[in-house]
Amino acid sequence: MLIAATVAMLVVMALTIIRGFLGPTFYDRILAVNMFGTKTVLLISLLGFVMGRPEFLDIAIVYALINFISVIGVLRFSNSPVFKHDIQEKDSGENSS
Amino acid sequence: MTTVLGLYNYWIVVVLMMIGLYIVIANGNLVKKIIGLNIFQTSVFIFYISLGKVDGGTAPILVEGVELYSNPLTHVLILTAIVVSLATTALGLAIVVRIKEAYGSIEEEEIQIKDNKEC
Amino acid sequence: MMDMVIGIGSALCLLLGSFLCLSGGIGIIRFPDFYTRMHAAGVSDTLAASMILIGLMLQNPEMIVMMKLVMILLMTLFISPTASHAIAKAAMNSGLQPLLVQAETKTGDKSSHL
Amino acid sequence: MAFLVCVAIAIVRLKDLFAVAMLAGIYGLLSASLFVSMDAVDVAFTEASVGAGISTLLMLTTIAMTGRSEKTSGHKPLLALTVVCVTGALLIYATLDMPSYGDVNSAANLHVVQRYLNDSFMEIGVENIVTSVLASYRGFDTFGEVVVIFTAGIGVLALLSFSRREKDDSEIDSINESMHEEHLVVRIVSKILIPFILLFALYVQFHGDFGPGGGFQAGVIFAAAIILYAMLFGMSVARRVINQSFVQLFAAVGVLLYGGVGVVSMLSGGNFLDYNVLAADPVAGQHLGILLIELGVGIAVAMVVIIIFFNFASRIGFSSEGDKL
Repeated sequence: MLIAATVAMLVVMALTIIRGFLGPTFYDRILAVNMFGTKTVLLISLLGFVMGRPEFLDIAIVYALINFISVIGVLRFSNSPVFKHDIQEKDSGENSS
Repeated sequence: MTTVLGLYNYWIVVVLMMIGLYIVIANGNLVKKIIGLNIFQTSVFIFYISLGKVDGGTAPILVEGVELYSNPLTHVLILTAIVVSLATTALGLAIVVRIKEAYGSIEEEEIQIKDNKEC
Repeated sequence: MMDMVIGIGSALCLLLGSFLCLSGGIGIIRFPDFYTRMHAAGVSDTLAASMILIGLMLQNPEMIVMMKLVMILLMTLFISPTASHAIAKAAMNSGLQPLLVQAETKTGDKSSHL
Repeated sequence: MAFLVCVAIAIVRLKDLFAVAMLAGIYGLLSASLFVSMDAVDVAFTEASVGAGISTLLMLTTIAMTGRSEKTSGHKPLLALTVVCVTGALLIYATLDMPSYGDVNSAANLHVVQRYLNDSFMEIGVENIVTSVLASYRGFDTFGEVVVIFTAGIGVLALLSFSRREKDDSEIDSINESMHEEHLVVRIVSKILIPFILLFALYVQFHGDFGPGGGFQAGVIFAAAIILYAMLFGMSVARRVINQSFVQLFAAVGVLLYGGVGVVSMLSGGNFLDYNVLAADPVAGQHLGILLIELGVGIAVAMVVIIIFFNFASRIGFSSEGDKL
């Protein structure tokens, strides 16, 4: 059962990475990174149980925290003028297409 | 078949290393060069860790009833290397920022053109 | 008897969690615009994560492991909605319109032209 | 594994630097989970906090300052491609001689490692062999690494810290304030989370003897908590809470604590960084020594990362000001 869940996690991670590649806007990419982080947390807790070393859970906690921090950081810096400008350009490009 | 499976990790490492090297050589953008350098570093990390992996072993934290552990020495080397890589990345990025302020660009070619003009 | 019930329960939780995760993953690929993808990711993240973590909790008798799992669960429950909220808000502020609104404004423009 | 290659190739292909930085984040997470699956718990710990967290943030700050899009370069990549391919072919040829993955009898696993695995618990009494090797057997190396990190911190300080104008700060503040009105939910959640993160950093610091963790990781996590605070509440508020000169002082204190332990052990009759003489019982001495130098490492790393981040982030306001002019 654990193995099945691990495989499912890997598949979902692959799907998320695909979204990260394609992601037309960069919010899609941020979303992909965020979801990827959550899935990694789950994957690592599962791996810890599969290998029979539950000490690995510490790493999962770190992941959860770091993931949050990096998402917030991304959003914080995406507010800077350089990005704002680019988003607008991109948006208009998308609308016209 | 066994050789393929046994060497798979090293091949991935080599491919990653090639990609990193390619980015460093072929891209003009300095930030991207630093990212390439990071990829290169990571490939070396993975190489060391896969050297230290032992079949059937577990993480090198002693528990009762387990005999076989992975190699702790490579882990130590890489652990410090990762933190140092953070420091070098930060330093590199700081230099990039200063270059941007001095030249107004972080593209290699534009910087060269400006340098030539000044000479 | 008790063991068997717990085993079945954890297996069920894990399966349900994996299923939700997979559906979320498919959703994030297949949905047409950013906000719907956001929905897929957010919903599957929270529920699937808690399902899998509960499944793991049921499997484990030790106290400290249990504590850590509870901590991870609390953190995901705190963090993932907050992050989703922040992303959605940032996207909205930057002027990214949902697909439906885009379509409406387009048709509106057309009708006014006609 | 194949994931990693895909992400790396995508990084090559994408021109948008912002997307590249995001993918670099994913790449960090991915390599960390790879490390977990290869039993390198401590390494995964470090890579998770460093590769996925801090370095992505630094890249983003840099990109925010230097502009987002990348221009296509004129020169041909063909030469580079050939060089890279030749190198790769040579390396792959070299791997044919390598011991296969997971081999117990490979050269790397035979020499000094057996001694570490068998005797370290007797000599040092620490369950986590990585910690004991890091802090005790290879204490010199680690001291060197800490000094390198400290030097990098000084370098960043030297490159970025000058000409910080106070009046810019107030302007940035007003921008920040207007922005933070919108981030109410995130702010409150972070307020709840930050104490937990700090507590967890301390746990990692002192639990390093028994599980994955130690000074390096704890330092980075601690710094991450403070970075989170600085991002959400504005740079100048954070600078008021965490005094810069205090941070710089403590970065030095961390390194000196490490060196000081070495000197003390030398003065009390042993070699440099020989902890056996620190207490009556050698094992207790080792414990004390490891605890102290891990603390030194933790303090130094945390403070250096904070210095680096603060200097980058306070530069953002400065350079965007410059762009306007």
